[in-house]
Amino acid sequence: MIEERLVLKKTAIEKINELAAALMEMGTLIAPVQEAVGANFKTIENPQEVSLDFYNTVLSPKFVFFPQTENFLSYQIAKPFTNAEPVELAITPVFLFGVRPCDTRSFAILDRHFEASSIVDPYWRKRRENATIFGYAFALDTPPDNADFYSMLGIHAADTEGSDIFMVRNDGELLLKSITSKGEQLLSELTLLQETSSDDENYYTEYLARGREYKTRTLCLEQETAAGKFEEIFYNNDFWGKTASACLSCGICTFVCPTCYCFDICDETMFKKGTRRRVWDSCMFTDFTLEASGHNPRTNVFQRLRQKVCHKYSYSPRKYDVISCVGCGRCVRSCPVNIDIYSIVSSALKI
Amino acid sequence: MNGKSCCGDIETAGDKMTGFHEIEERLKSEAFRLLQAGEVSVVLAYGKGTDERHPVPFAALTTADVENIVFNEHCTHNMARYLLRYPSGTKIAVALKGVDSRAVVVLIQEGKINRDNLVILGIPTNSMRNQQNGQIIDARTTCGIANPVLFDILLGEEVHEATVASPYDVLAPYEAMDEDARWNFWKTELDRCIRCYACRKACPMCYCDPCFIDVTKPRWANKSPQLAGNLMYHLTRFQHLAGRCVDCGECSRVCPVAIPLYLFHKKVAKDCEEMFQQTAGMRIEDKPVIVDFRVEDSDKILE
Amino acid sequence: MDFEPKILGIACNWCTYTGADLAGTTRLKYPQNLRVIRVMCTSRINPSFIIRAFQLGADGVLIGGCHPGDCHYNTGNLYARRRLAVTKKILNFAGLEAKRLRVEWISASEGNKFAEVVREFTAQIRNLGPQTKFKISP
Amino acid sequence: MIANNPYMPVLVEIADVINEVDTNDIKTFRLIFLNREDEAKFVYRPGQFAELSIYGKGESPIGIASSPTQQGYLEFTVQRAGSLVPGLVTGALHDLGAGARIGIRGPLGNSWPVEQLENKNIVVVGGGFAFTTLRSLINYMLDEKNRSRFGQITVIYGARSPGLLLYKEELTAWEKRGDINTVITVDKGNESWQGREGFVPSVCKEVAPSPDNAVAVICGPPIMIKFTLPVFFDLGFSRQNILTSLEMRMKCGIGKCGRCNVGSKYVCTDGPVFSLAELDDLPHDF
Repeated sequence: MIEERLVLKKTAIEKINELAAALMEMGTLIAPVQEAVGANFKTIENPQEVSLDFYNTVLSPKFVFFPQTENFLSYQIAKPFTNAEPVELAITPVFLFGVRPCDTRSFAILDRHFEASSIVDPYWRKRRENATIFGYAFALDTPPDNADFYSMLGIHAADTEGSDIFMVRNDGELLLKSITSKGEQLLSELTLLQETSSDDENYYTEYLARGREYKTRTLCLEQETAAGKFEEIFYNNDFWGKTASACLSCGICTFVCPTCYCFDICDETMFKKGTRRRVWDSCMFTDFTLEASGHNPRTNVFQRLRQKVCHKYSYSPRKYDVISCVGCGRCVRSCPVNIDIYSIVSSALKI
Repeated sequence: MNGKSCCGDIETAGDKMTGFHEIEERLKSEAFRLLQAGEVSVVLAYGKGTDERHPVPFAALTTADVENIVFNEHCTHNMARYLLRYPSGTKIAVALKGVDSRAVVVLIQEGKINRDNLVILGIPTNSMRNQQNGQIIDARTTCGIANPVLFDILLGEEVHEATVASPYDVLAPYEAMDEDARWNFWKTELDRCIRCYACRKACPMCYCDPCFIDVTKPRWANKSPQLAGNLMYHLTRFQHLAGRCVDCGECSRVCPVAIPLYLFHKKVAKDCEEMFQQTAGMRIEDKPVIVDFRVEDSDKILE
Repeated sequence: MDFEPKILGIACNWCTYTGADLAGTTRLKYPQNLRVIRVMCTSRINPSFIIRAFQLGADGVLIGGCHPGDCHYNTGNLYARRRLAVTKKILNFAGLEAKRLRVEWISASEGNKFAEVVREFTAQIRNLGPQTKFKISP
Repeated sequence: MIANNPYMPVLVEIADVINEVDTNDIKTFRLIFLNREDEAKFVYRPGQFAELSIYGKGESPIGIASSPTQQGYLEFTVQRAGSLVPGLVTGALHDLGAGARIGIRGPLGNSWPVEQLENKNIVVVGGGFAFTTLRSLINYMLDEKNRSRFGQITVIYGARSPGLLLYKEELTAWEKRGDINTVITVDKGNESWQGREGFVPSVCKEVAPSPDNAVAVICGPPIMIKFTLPVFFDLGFSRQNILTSLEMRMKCGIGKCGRCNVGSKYVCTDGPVFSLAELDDLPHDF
């Protein structure tokens, strides 16, 4: 069985900087660093910056595969014709280090969207193919943040799905287990890692089992029920009006969300030179659906919030057979007015 | 501190302030009374959130909703933000802390709301806490005014001690910097902006539709979050808020990348006060300084 | 290489622009670093124009209007005075040298003053050196 | 180099610009591919759209007004947007003349379901500027190779005034043909207008097309749709047999950018053509 071939290695926590340095030799390392606002994923320039002492990052790691701006083509405005050239996507191997299980799940959800139907998004795919993901289990000895609800979405605190290598902390040590063959090969190349004993093996297996028992706030949610429920209450303006009465209609929730993917395509010109690029957009913005005719189907705040929630819990299950929310709690933590999507879902289910 | 607190001791002299619990009770009873008597059709206050630390701005429409109203040290949101959501003519009761009331004063000055349609439930307090970091919100990040400047019903005793002498003290190190150092500071700060526009959406004074930054003709700034566009957005926003910003600090509290916008707003407010001898949002008879002039304004202000 | 400042002039139609004309017709010499945009009144000047000018590479911005009290529209320049004062403070707090923005009241008959101001301002900007902070590199 | 990048436009040249209306804000652009390979790849069906792009301004999704039976060129009829929202692309396009080059990305979206329409009687109802992809469908059906595949064709087309009717020469040609019943109406005529006056819904009532083995294809401004649909329900058309084309703000056109999301559908890939029955299943959010 494949199971037998999987590799488990380890390193001391104080030596992750050496691991970071080794990865930087092999490609681009993107890992959590502590900033004034909290932890965030950054392209590492100094291996000392890497820190695994965080709960979760403020911004989600989706930007690694879906950057806030992605250049499509560049052009030079000229007479008689403006010429355009595609912008090449410079590709180096990327190591995405320290991703929490809910976020690794988000990549799989976005895969379904960006690689859906007959049209594959080439930028997403190229960036995905070039990345090796180091998943990182949540700490099980401390209680989860109040905002999190990944248990509701069937994600465990030590869920290995979506990782190439999965990391578990054991006191002063970090265990690294290969999940895919890509991860396995990388682990064998990283010679600075130590071999593990059967105790480590047992600890790892037990940690995964304990991770299944570890619960954030949760409720029983069937994908089908949720999708049906939100279809049913779509026209319940009373509910949506109340839900959105505090919403400011800013874009934070969608920008920090690991599964929000809406974007705009803009031509940005300066001194006759320009770039056509895609830029994150948000369904919470007023002009998101403003048509050239002046018609805007979503002029009210509640319509936009409804779109966001229904998109995640109803439209996505219907289209891609998956709820596009991972319960990472980022939108709840970042919301200026403390709107809680978990409460919206739970009160919707009670209607 | 005779009210209930969920975050340990308060280091300011807040003990003379009416307790949060008491204010909450009075807020509830006033809301109930106003709604029952039909004096207002909505009460804007705070409601229960995920936990005590995360209350939600809440609109009570019926007496049954009143049960949900809370007030504690984390109810930092500026409820003036929500006033313009209701059709003009709606009778609204709104819970306002000191600085929030200044925002309402500006909105009245600008003819956006009618004083006659408002019942202001004033809340004197100097012990609010930032939800993100738990710190006391005082004159270091806001104007620090504890007592509402405009109210119909006061829900507690007026508070008279200030923790920091002037709301502009915090500017000193930045004003002392030379231009290059200040540019480097703001460049680093504004470079982080991801243009989620939470600052303008949380701002009680930002009500333009469409906002200048969303306009496509002329396109003032690119949509992608690069320094040039961020600079255009923020500097123009500071200009648009000059003489109107009441220094409630909400823009900085909501920023997901922690840009200290309040510093800039404070600086502009301070300059406006010095140049035009008027503080924003103190008296409804005033006119915001930027839409006003005096023939005897000195040309010195241009130097 | 010698630094030749690029200066944007924004002149009000009724006073400063006519003053500039007068400076031209009376053959007064002033530096060629100024490029003038005519607006109907100084109160037409959106502060974003000034930020934009610096972003597009202006080393200095010179704004000229009627003397207070002489505005063709009675009060336009009085509003503009307050507004531009704030703009100047904002630019300066952001880290731009305050001297790079100058507002002058120059009437239609003050061709001499116009030439003098342009000379003085150009020299001042030349001393300050190129404006690189706001400028967007192409 | 990304091969077959769906975000990359190909170049076309404007061969001709036809001013369609007397208000000068609707023009038809005839486009010719600069590259033969691009042309060979651009295989489309009536009802599809494409993203026209002008570098420096952006992209705009526009319905294809020509029919695939018309070889060698593409036609797009474009209204200059700008009364409420400044139309950057359409404005720039209107300023271009023959010889200019623009980019095109497509064909995109589904199409009028021509296989489904075979052997059926077709009632085409159009109002104002929304006639473009209907014209594509009509010309497709009228092509001599295709005409026998369809039953009776009835076209009811209305505009606010005679000067606002699109494709005037073609309309005249259709009126002369025996294999298509063309009914043209204007809300208000002028001195030289000899034809019919009246709103589209009431004209539909007069013409009273039979619902037997028939499909109605309706496109027009929302107000026209609102009053025309009841007429067709009264005539006995079922919701499955009424087709329309949705308008929604779009950017990518390939189901990625999320902008045109309505319910579980993306208007750009699952639409823009929907039957009323399909629209009933979607939340009314468009």
